[in-house]
Amino acid sequence: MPESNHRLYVKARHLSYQRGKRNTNPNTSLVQIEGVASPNEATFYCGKRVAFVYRAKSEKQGSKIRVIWGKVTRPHGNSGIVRAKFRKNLPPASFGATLRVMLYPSNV
Amino acid sequence: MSCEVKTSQWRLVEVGRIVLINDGPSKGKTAVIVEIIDHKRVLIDSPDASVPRQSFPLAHVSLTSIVLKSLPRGARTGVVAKFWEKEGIAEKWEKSALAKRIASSEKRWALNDFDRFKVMVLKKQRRYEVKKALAKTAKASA
Amino acid sequence: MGRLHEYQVIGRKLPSEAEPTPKLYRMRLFANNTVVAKSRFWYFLKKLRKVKKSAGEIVSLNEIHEKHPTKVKNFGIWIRYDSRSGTHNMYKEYREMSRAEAVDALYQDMAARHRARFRSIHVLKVTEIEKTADIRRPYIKQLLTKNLKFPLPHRVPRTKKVFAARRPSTF
Amino acid sequence: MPAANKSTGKREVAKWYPSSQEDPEPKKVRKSIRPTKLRPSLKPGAVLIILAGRFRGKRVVYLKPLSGGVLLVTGPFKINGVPLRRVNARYVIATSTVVDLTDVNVDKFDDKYFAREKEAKKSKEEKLFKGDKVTKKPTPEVRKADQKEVDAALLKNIKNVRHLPDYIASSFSLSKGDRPHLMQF
Repeated sequence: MPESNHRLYVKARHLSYQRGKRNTNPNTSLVQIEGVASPNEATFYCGKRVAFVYRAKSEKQGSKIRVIWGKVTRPHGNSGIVRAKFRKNLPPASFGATLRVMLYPSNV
Repeated sequence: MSCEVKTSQWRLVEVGRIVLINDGPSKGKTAVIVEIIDHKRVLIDSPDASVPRQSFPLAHVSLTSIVLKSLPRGARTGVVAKFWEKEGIAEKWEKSALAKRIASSEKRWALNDFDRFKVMVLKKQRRYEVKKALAKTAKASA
Repeated sequence: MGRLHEYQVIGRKLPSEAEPTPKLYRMRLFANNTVVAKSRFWYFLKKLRKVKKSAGEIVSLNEIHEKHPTKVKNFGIWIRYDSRSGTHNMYKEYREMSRAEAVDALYQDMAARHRARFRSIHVLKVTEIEKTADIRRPYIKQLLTKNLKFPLPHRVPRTKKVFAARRPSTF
Repeated sequence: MPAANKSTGKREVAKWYPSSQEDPEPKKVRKSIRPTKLRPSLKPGAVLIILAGRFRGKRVVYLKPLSGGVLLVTGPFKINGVPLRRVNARYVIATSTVVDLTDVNVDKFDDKYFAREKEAKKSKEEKLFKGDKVTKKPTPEVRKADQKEVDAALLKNIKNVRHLPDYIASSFSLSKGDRPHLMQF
């Protein structure tokens, strides 16, 4: 098995904040998880932890890599999108960025 | 210049065509076209109650290669059952490439973690054998 | 199932001293539910006779179910339609499994072709056409040819993937 | 509120009249601590996939439940380097593969066994200047012996099943096209 092949999370995309036609609600983010196409499938990921991993300019605790943690709260709509809440709201600059949906807390 | 004009090999919507249902409560089951309602809908039926006799949109259906020839138009469930039995549609369907492919992919999805590992090991072995044979022939031809 | 049902509504004027047994009126209507059916009954009765809801009563109301709901039939429907510029009578044909479904298809068809609303259409008569020779409209005639068969060209396979290595072949 | 004030020297007035009845008994806590109920897929002997931490991705054997949703697992150490260890049930995927646990004695392992030895408290100064010097403690001989004992019995059972040792030695990971929500484990 190659060294790089140890992904234990599912890739996801930060689409947007929860929003109406004119107002956005940055407390909740909309996340599209890879390979999930229905709300029924999305329920598997409810409660799972999500991480937004990014690189910053300055070092903190000896690392330039930082993480914003959050969790999947519930499905959103009918196409398998989920809502997620983060400890600190994701920045708007992360729209389109890849998130990591962890497999824990596990139910299987 | 001459050229040969060939008829297309498209599967046709016709009375007696066996279809695979792709959506709805009877998803994954087979039924037969009993009557054509219009260009987008057909009346389908099956010998048992697995697919109830109903009007069904062609958009949610795949046409299979099997046709129940000589099935009369608008045949009722009993007649359909008789023809189905006589032509051995159930066996024909099971033997068809599409049914086999569906069955194998379903089996693959149902594998557990250990089974997936075993498949990986077997695939590795196959790859090794193929490569060995290939190297042999390459050496012989060189 | 279609959204419309066929109802039989019977109603009359309220009995009075002068008229102890008023005449009964029966109607076959297509409506979403019984409430709409009763409303449509009074709407039509008001137009045809001197009977109002305030001075009348519904005697009975029951749904008429299709006799053979798994048989494909051809229906001829006569309607009266208020367009933007005037009133027209129309005759249309539909190929459906039941009278209610045919009328449902009619409303959809009228909405599509003429942007007609439910309120601007009166269904006058719905009959099943039993003989093929009696069919008038070519769009239904073409479906009755012997050994009808046709292909389904240009079917785009639906995949869950965002990107595909190869262009889908629709042939 | 005209509360009696100490500084003004006035008599302290009780805020409430004493009740005529006896003092009521304090409210009883009616909640009882129930033992954690593990999901049914967690059967002793099951092969688990560890999802987080140092041993993430490793396939290990589940030996027995400890208190509070914690599971006792082992690699076995000989096969994949995971020692006898506690993991939280939520950080684990239970597979349907079950290893035979006959002759494996795990009676002596409980939470106390894994309790950390308390270090002598260092003075503040010591912490400041010598705090970041981490000395790696050698594994106690007792643990090593216990590991060997459990592994020996378990290994025999694992080796009876074809491909099982290799399976446990390999680690789990997701690759392209894998859909954990559709996969069977």
